[in-house]
Amino acid sequence: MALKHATPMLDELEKGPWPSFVSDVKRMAPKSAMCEDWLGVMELSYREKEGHWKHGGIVGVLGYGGGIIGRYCDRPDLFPAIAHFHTVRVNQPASKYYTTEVLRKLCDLWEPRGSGLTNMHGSTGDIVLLGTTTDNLEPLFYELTHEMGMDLGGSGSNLRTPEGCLGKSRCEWSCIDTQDLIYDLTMEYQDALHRPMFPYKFKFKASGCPCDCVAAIARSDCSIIGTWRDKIRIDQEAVRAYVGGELVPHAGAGGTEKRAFDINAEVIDLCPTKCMEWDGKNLKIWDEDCTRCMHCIRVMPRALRPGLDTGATILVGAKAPILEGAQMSSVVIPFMKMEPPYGEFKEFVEKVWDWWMENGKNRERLGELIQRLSLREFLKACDLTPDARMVNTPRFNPYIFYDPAEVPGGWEHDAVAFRQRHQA
Amino acid sequence: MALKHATPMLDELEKGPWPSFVSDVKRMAPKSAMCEDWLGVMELSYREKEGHWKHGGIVGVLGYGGGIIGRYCDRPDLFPAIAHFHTVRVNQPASKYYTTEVLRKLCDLWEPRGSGLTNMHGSTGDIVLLGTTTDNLEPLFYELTHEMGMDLGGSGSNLRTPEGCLGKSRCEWSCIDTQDLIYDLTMEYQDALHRPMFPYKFKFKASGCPCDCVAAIARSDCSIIGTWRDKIRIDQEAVRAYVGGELVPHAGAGGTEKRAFDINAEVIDLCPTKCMEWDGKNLKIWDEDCTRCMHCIRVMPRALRPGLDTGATILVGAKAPILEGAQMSSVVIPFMKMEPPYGEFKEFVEKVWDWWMENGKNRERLGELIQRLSLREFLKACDLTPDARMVNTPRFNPYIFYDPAEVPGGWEHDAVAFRQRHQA
Amino acid sequence: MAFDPNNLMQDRITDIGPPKYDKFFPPIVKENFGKWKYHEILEPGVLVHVSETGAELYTVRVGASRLISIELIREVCDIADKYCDGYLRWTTRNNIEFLVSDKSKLQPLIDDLRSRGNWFPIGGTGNSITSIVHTQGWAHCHTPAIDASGVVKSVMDELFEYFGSHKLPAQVRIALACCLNMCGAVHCSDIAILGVHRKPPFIEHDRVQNVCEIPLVIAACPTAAIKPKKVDDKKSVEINQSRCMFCGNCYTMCPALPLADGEGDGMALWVGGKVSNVLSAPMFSKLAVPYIPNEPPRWPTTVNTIKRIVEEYAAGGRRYERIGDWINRIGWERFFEKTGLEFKHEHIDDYRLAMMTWRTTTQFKF
Amino acid sequence: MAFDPNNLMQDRITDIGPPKYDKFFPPIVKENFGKWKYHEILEPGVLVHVSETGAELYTVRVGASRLISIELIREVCDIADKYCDGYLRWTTRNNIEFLVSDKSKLQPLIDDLRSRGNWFPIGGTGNSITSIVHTQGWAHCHTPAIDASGVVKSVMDELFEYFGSHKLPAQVRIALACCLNMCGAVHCSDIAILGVHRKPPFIEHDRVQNVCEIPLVIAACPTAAIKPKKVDDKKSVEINQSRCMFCGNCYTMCPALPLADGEGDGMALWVGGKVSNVLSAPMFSKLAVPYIPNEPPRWPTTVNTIKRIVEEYAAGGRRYERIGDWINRIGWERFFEKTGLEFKHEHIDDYRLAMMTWRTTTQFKF
Ligand code: SRM
Ligand code: SRM
Ligand code: SRM
Ligand code: SRM
Ligand code: SF4
Ligand code: SF4
Ligand code: SF4
Ligand code: SF4
Ligand code: SF4
Ligand code: SF4
Ligand code: SF4
Ligand code: SF4
Repeated sequence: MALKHATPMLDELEKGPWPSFVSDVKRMAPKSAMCEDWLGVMELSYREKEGHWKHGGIVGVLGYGGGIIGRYCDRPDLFPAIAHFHTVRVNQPASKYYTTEVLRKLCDLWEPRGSGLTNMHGSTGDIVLLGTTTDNLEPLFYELTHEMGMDLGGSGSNLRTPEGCLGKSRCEWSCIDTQDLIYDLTMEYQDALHRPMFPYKFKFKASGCPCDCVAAIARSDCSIIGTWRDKIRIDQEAVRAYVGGELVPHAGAGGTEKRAFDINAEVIDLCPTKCMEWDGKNLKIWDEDCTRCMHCIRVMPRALRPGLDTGATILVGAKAPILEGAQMSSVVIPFMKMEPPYGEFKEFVEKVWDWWMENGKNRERLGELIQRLSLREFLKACDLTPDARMVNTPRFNPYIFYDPAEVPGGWEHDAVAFRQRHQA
Repeated sequence: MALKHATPMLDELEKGPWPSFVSDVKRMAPKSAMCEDWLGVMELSYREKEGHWKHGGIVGVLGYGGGIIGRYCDRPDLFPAIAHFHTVRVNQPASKYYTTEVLRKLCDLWEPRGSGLTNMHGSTGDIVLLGTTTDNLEPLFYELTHEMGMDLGGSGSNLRTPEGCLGKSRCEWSCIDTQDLIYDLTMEYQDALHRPMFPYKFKFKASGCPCDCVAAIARSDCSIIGTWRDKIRIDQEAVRAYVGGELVPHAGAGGTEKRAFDINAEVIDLCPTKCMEWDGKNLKIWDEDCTRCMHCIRVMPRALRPGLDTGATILVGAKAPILEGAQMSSVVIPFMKMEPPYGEFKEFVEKVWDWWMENGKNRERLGELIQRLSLREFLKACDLTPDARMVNTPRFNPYIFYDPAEVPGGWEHDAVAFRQRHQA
Repeated sequence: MAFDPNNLMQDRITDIGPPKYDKFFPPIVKENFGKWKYHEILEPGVLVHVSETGAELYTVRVGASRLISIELIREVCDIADKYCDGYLRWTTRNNIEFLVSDKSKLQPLIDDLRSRGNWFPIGGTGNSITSIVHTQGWAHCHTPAIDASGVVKSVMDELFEYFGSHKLPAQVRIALACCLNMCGAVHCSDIAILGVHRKPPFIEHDRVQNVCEIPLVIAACPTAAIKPKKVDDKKSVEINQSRCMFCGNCYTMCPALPLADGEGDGMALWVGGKVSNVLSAPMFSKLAVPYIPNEPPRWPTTVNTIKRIVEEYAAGGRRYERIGDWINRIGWERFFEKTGLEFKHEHIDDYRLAMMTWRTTTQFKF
Repeated sequence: MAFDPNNLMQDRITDIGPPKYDKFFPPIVKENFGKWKYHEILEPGVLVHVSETGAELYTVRVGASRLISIELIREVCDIADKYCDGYLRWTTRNNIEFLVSDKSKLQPLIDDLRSRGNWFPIGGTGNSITSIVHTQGWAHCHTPAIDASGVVKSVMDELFEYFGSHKLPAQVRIALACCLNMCGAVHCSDIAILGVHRKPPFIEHDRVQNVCEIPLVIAACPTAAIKPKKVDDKKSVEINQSRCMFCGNCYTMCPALPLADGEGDGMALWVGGKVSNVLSAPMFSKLAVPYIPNEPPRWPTTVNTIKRIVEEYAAGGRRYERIGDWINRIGWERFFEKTGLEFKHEHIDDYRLAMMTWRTTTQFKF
C-alpha cells in the first residue's frame, strides 16, 4: 500500500542488519495517519537537514506540572495529522520488567489516543508515548490511571522519574535493593515529581554496585551507588579453578571459550591499588586498601563476591553541560546503610532540597549551586562532616575562606592599636 | 660587645645544627648600625608577630624602572638606622659561578654602602643586597657598573632576571647550553629588563633537561627545558654492571653503598610508558614511546644518556597564585633547536610580547592572559600550529567556538528563507 | 465510571506512581531475589544467572531501535508469551531482554529470533558494542542539530559485527545526543556523537518581546553573550556573536532566536569517556572530531570515522582496557596519529576549566 | 672618573648586563664544558663529575642560610681560596658549592668545613632534605604573615638528620613563602610553608584617596570583594568581608588597607608538589594543614607537624617515590590517617577550579 509521502531517503535506512525504525514505522503507518505524516516530516528534515518541530508551550493534565512535552510541527500545512505531536512520559516500573499483559494493554490504549509510536525508553527511564494531540491528554491520563494503574513521569522543574539498575532482581553483585529504593523514593516524592517546586530538574539514579549500570554518576543530581565496607568474599577453590583454566574468566565477557588465565597479568597487576597477592595457591586481598573497583570480582565472578556489610555511597551533582559545563556526581556520603524505610537517606535528601530551593537560581542545577556556593556550604546545610573521601585532592590554591569564629577577634582589627604599633 | 637591642627571642635561633642567620648578623652587627637596628626590628616582630616594613614608594636609579625595591621601617623612631632599607637586585652571573675575587670586591663595595646583609640569592636568581638608603643608590650603581662590570636585575613590570640550571658546565644530562642561552637573552633584552614596558613581570628560566633543576616549569612565564628527540644512548655493558651490583645505582642518591639492584623493580616496571625491556642481557628501549622522563637515566647514569638530537621544549605561563590561581607552564613548542643566536626562539618571544603588550591588562601575567583569551588566540598570535602535545587531554566540554570562515555562509542566516521553511 | 471531558475531577486518580516493580517479576526472580550467586555469558547475547538455590535464569538480549511502534511491541509480546511465560524487560540501554526460566525454551527462542530478519539481533553482552543510547533528533525535538535514530541505525549497521561478538578489549558504549543539552548524557561515553550548531542564533526582533522573557534569555547564555537592546521601540536582545558557542540555550528559552541551519549544523565526535568505576574512575568524553556535516540518510563520514576509531582500538587496546584507558596509555598524540584524525584548535579547551587540560609537563611522545 | 652626585650622567654606564658566566668558571669547567659523562655522589654532600676527557671535578655542597652577611661571604671566600683555587658557586636552592679540581684537597676541605661549628653543614645531595627555598618574612617585606628565616632555621634544625643523609625514598624539597604572593614558588613543593592572613583588611578611609589608586585596588581583588565607596566625602572603598580570602593583594596596591594581625596570622602547610618531570609529571602542592599560629621564636607546632609528615613518608614511601607519588598511591584518606592530621572544610577547594578536585568516583578507601 502506498504511503502518503514518498520517503526515498528514509528508505535507505531499511537496509542493513540493525533493526530499522523506518521499516517499523512504515509497517505501522497504514493504521496511523500520524505515522504517515511523521514519515513525511522526517523525510523533509532529511532533505533540508533541519528539524521541523516548534517549542512546546504549556500543555499538560490538570493538577500536574509535568509529564507531558508539548510539541507542534512547523509545517502543519504539509503534515496536518501531526500539527500537535506531544509526548507523554509514563513512569516505568523500576528496572523495566514487564508482563506481556501490561504491555499489550498499554499498546491498545495508546493506539487510539496517539501515533502508536513510543520510545522504550526515554533517556531518563520513562515509557515515552511519542505524539498525540492536546485533546487526547486528559482521556489518556484517565485511562492510564484507571485502567493501567500507571501515572505520569517527570518533566519541567520537578523531580524526574527515578531509575535504577536491575540490582538484586538478577545481579549477584547488588549491594542495595535498587528496585525497592527507587520505588520507595518515587512514591514518597510523588508531589515533587508532579508539581514544579524546584529551581530546575532533579534526578535520582541508583546502581547496585560500582559498575553503575544505570550511569548514575554521570546523569543524576543524586547518585546512589551500592558498595560494601567489609571484605571481598573469596572462594579459594574457585580461584584455583580459574587459574587452572576450568572456568571461563570474566564470565565469558571477553570470549566464551575456556582459555589459559594468567591471574597475575589479568588481575593482580591490574588491581588499581595493588592490594592483591597470589602465591600460586591462595589469593590474598588487603581489603583495607581495596577501593572496591569490582575488577577482580568481575573477572572471577564465581570466586569473588562483594562483602556482606553493604550499603551505598551517595554522590551528588551530575548533569549535562548547560550552563556551567558537565559534571559528574561527587561523593558526599562515603557510606550509608540503605534499608527501608530509608529514613536517614530521606532526611538527607530533604536537607538538600531545602538548601537548593532556598539558594538556587532559576534553572540552576544542584551541582551548579554547589559550584557557586561551595561544597562547604552544601555540607554544612546537610550536616555532613568533611571527609578526605569527598575529594580526589585537597585544594591547591591558597584562597581559603577561614572561619572568623576560629580567629581571635574574628574579622575585627583594632585599628588604633595597629597604628600605635605601626606608623603609617 | 653588647648590641644596641636585646634579642632574647632571636637568640633562641642561634641553637641547633643548621647555620644561624642570627649568629651571622650578630657577628656583623658591631660593624654595622643597620644590622644592629635590623636585629632590633626583627626582635620586635618576633614579639608582636607582625612585620614592620612599609610599602616602598618609587626609588631607583636614573633611567631604570626596576632593580631596586624601596622599603621603609614603620618604627623609624625605634630603629633610625633602617628608616630606609631598600634592596638592590644585582643581576647574578648565569648559574652563579663566582671567583673569590669578585665576591670580595662585592663585599667591599657593599659594606660602606649598605647594611652588609645579602641574600645569596633571591628567589628569582639575583644577588640581593639587603638594606640601604636612597642616597646610596646612585653611587652604588656607579660602582657596580664601573668597578664590577655588574648591572641591576629586574623588578616591576619588567623582564625579570633570567636564570638557568648549571647545565653543560657540570651536568652530563644537559641538552642545551643554559648559561649561554640565559646570558644571551639577558643581554639581548637589557632594555626590557630595565625599563617597564610590559603589563606585568615576565620571567625566563632554562633547565638543561626534564629534571628541571631551576624549577622553570613552576615559576617562569617562559620555561625552556632541554630534551632530545632521538634515542637514549645505551651502554649495555654498564647496564650489566648495574645489574651485577658493580655500580651504585642512582649515582648514590639513594645510598652510596654498592647494593643488589633489581632492574625490573627499579627501572623497567617504573618506566611510566612501559617502553623498556630487559632480557637478562640487554636493555631494549622503544624510544618512540619514551616520554623522556629521565628516570632510567638517573638511576643508571653510567649506562644511559640522553640522545644526541637535542633541543628544548618551550612552555609558557607559570606563575604564583595572584590573581587567577597558580599555574604551571604549558607546552607550546614541543621541540625547538636551541643554538646561538637563538633566532627562531627570539622571534617567538617577540611575538609573545607583542601579543601580551597589546592585549594584557595591567598586572595580568602571560598565563592569565592566555587563560582569558584562550590558548588558541595565543597560538594564532605566535604562528604556532595546534598539536596534541600541547594538552593532556582534548576538551571535554562542547562549548566550541567554531570559526565562521569554515561555516558555509559564516555567521549569517537567511532569515526569510528560514521562515519559508519553518512557520513561526 | 468512564472519562467525562466536562468533569475532569470526577473520579480523578492522581499521584499513584508507577506500578510496583515486582508485579512484573517472573516467579524465578521473585524466588531468587537477592540470592543470585554468579552469572555466565553462554554466547554473545545469552546470559545465565545462577542462584544460591540452584535456579537458573536465562536471558536473551536483543538489540532494539529505541523508537518503536506498538506493532513491534506486540510482536515482542508474542515472542515472550511463547518462550518466556510472558516475562521480559528492557535494559538501561534500551535493549530487550527475554527472560527464560525453562531451559528447554532457550534454543527455540534463539532460533525464532534469528528467523525474523533484522528485527531482533542477539548480542550486546560482554565486550561488545551494545545499543547506542540516544535522543530524539528530528523525530521530535525542537533544538536538534542532527537526527538521532537515522545516525544510530547507520552506525550500528556498520559496527554490527561487534554487537554479536566479544572480540573487543572491553565494552564500548556509544551514545548520541542531538544538541548540547545532551539528553543522551553522552559526556561519559566511550564514543559520543553530538549534534552541534555552528551559527549564532538570528534574532527576530519583531517577536522577541511577545514570545520570550528577556531576563531569562539573558541568564540562559553560558558565556554572557546576550544583552538587552531596543530595536525600533521593541524590547529585544543583541548577541555578541564572537562570544557565542552555539549552545542553543537561548533558543530553548526563546523561539525567536533560531539557530538551526542545514549547512551549518552537523556533529562532533567524542571519545574516551566511561561511567563504571571498574579499574579506572569515571571519565568524561573528549573531543575527537570537531565537526562532520550532516550527511543523511546514511552519514558516511560519521560512520567511517567511528569505524576507524573502533578498529584502531580493537587492534591496539589491551584486554580490559576501555577506549579511554587505551588512549591514556598510548597518549593523545598517538591516538590522533593512529586514527588519522587531525588535531585542530577546536580540540584545545577554552572554556572555564581549560587550564586544567593543558600539558604542564615535558612528558609527551614525539 | 669618580662618582659625581651632581652629574649622574657623567660617564654613566647602563645596560651592560651581568658579567659573562665563564669569567668565573674554574679551568676544569671551561675545558670539560659539555663533555661531562657521568657523576656519582661519594658521600652525602660530596659529588664527583667525570668527563669524557677523564677529568674529575669534586663538589662539596654546604647548607647555607640564604640571608648571609658579607662577613660570612668572606669566610666562604677564605675557604675557597684555600681548597678550590678561588672557585665556588651557589645552587638554585641557595646552597654553596665548593668546586675542587685537585682531589688531594677534597678531604682537607671537608675536614675544615666540619671544624667550623654549625656554619657549614655538608649535605643536600641525593635523597635528602636540602635547603628550604624561602623569602623575606619579617626581614624585609611589607606583606608577610610570618617570618621566613626563623621558621626555616627551626625546621632545618629538626630535620637536620635528613640533610646529611640519603635515607629518604626520594628527595624532599621544602619551600616557604611568607604570603600568598608566593615568592618562594611554594606551589610545587614536596612540603610548603605558607604565611596566611586570616582577617580582611581594615580600611583607613582617611588615607585611601591620598595613597591609593582606587581602580587598581578594585581590580586587584581576585574575588571581586572590593567596591568603591564614598565615606564622608572622601573617595574610598568597601570590602565584602565574606568574599575576602585574605590574599593581601589589595594591600599590595594600597597601604591604607592593612591586614596583618599578630593573632590572626600564621601559616598553612602544603604537601605533595613537585617540579621535576621524573616518573610523574610536575604537581601542585596540596593543603595539609590550614592553619598553625605564629609561634616565634621556634615555631614548635609547625616544626613537629612537618617532622611527622616526613617520618610517615620515610616509613611508607617506596624508593623513588616523591611525597606526592606516595600520597597518590596510598590515597589522601590514608595520608590524613597516618599523619594524624585533621581533614577539615578548608581542605575542600572552593575557588575557580574547585569542581575538578571533588571525588567523582566510588573508589576510595574506608
Ligand atoms: C525525551 C528525552 C530524550 C530522549 O529521547 O530520551 C529528553 C528530551 C528533552 N530534554 Fe532532556 N531528555 C531526556 C533525558 C535527559 C537526560 C538523561 C537522563 O535523564 O538521564 C539529560 C542529561 C542529564 C541531566 O539531567 O543533566 C537531559 C538533559 C537535558 C537538558 C540539559 C540540562 C542541564 O542541566 O544541562 C535540557 C535543557 C533544559 O532543561 O532546558 C533538556 C531538555 C529536554 C527537552 C525538554 C527540550 C527542551 O529544552 O524543551 C527535550 C524534549 C524532547 C522532545 O521533544 O521529546 N534535557 N535530558 C529524555 C527524557 C525521557 C524520559 O523521561 O525518560
Ligand atoms: C626578593 C624576592 C623574595 C626573596 O626573598 O627571594 C621577592 C620579593 C618580593 N616579591 Fe616576589 N620576590 C622574589 C621572587 C618571586 C618569585 C620566584 C621566582 O621569581 O622564581 C615569585 C613566584 C613566581 C612568579 O613570578 O609568579 C614571586 C612572586 C611575586 C608576586 C606574585 C606574582 C603573581 O603573578 O602571582 C608578587 C606580587 C606582585 O607582583 O605584586 C611579588 C612581590 C614581591 C615584592 C616586590 C612585594 C611587593 O608586592 O611589593 C617583594 C619584595 C620583598 C622585599 O621587600 O624584599 N612576588 N616573587 C624574590 C626576588 C629576588 C630576586 O630578584 O632574585
Ligand atoms: C542489563 C544491564 C543492567 C540493567 O539494569 O539493564 C547490565 C547488566 C550487567 N552488567 Fe552492566 N548492565 C547494563 C548497563 C551498564 C552500563 C550503563 C550504560 O552502558 O549506559 C554500564 C556503565 C557503562 C560505562 O562504564 O560507560 C555498565 C557497566 C558494567 C561493567 C563495567 C565494565 C567496564 O569495563 O567498565 C560490568 C562488569 C563487566 O562487564 O566486566 C557490568 C556487568 C554487568 C553484568 C555482568 C552484571 C551481572 O552480574 O549480571 C550484567 C550483564 C552484563 C553483560 O551484558 O555482559 N556492567 N553496564 C544493562 C545492559 C545494557 C545493555 O543493554 O547493553
Ligand atoms: C646543583 C643543582 C643545579 C644548580 O644549577 O644549582 C642540581 C644538581 C643536580 N641535580 Fe637537581 N639540582 C638542583 C636543583 C634541583 C631542583 C630545583 C629545586 O629543588 O628547586 C629540582 C626539581 C625539584 C622538584 O622536582 O621539586 C631538581 C631535580 C632533580 C632530579 C629529579 C628528582 C626527582 O626524584 O624528581 C634529579 C635526578 C635525581 O636526583 O634522581 C636531579 C639531579 C641532579 C644532578 C644529579 C644532575 C647531575 O647529573 O649532576 C645534580 C646533583 C644532584 C644532587 O644534588 O644529588 N635533580 N634539582 C641544584 C641543587 C639544589 C640544592 O642546592 O639542593
Ligand atoms: S550496577 Fe552492579 S548491581 Fe547493578 S546490574 Fe550492574 S553489576 Fe549488577
Ligand atoms: S575490587 Fe579492585 S581494588 Fe579491590 S581488590 Fe579487586 S581489583 Fe583490587
Ligand atoms: S636540569 Fe638537568 S641538565 Fe640541568 S642540572 Fe638538572 S639534571 Fe642537569
Ligand atoms: S626516560 Fe622515562 S619514559 Fe623514557 S625509557 Fe626511561 S624511564 Fe621510560
Ligand atoms: S539532546 Fe537536545 S535536541 Fe536532542 S532531545 Fe535532548 S534537548 Fe532535544
Ligand atoms: S547559542 Fe548559547 S552561547 Fe550563543 S547566544 Fe545563545 S545561549 Fe549564548
Ligand atoms: S612571599 Fe609575600 S611577604 Fe614574602 S617576600 Fe614575597 S611578597 Fe613579601
Ligand atoms: S585581601 Fe584579597 S580577597 Fe581580601 S579584599 Fe583584599 S584583595 Fe580581596
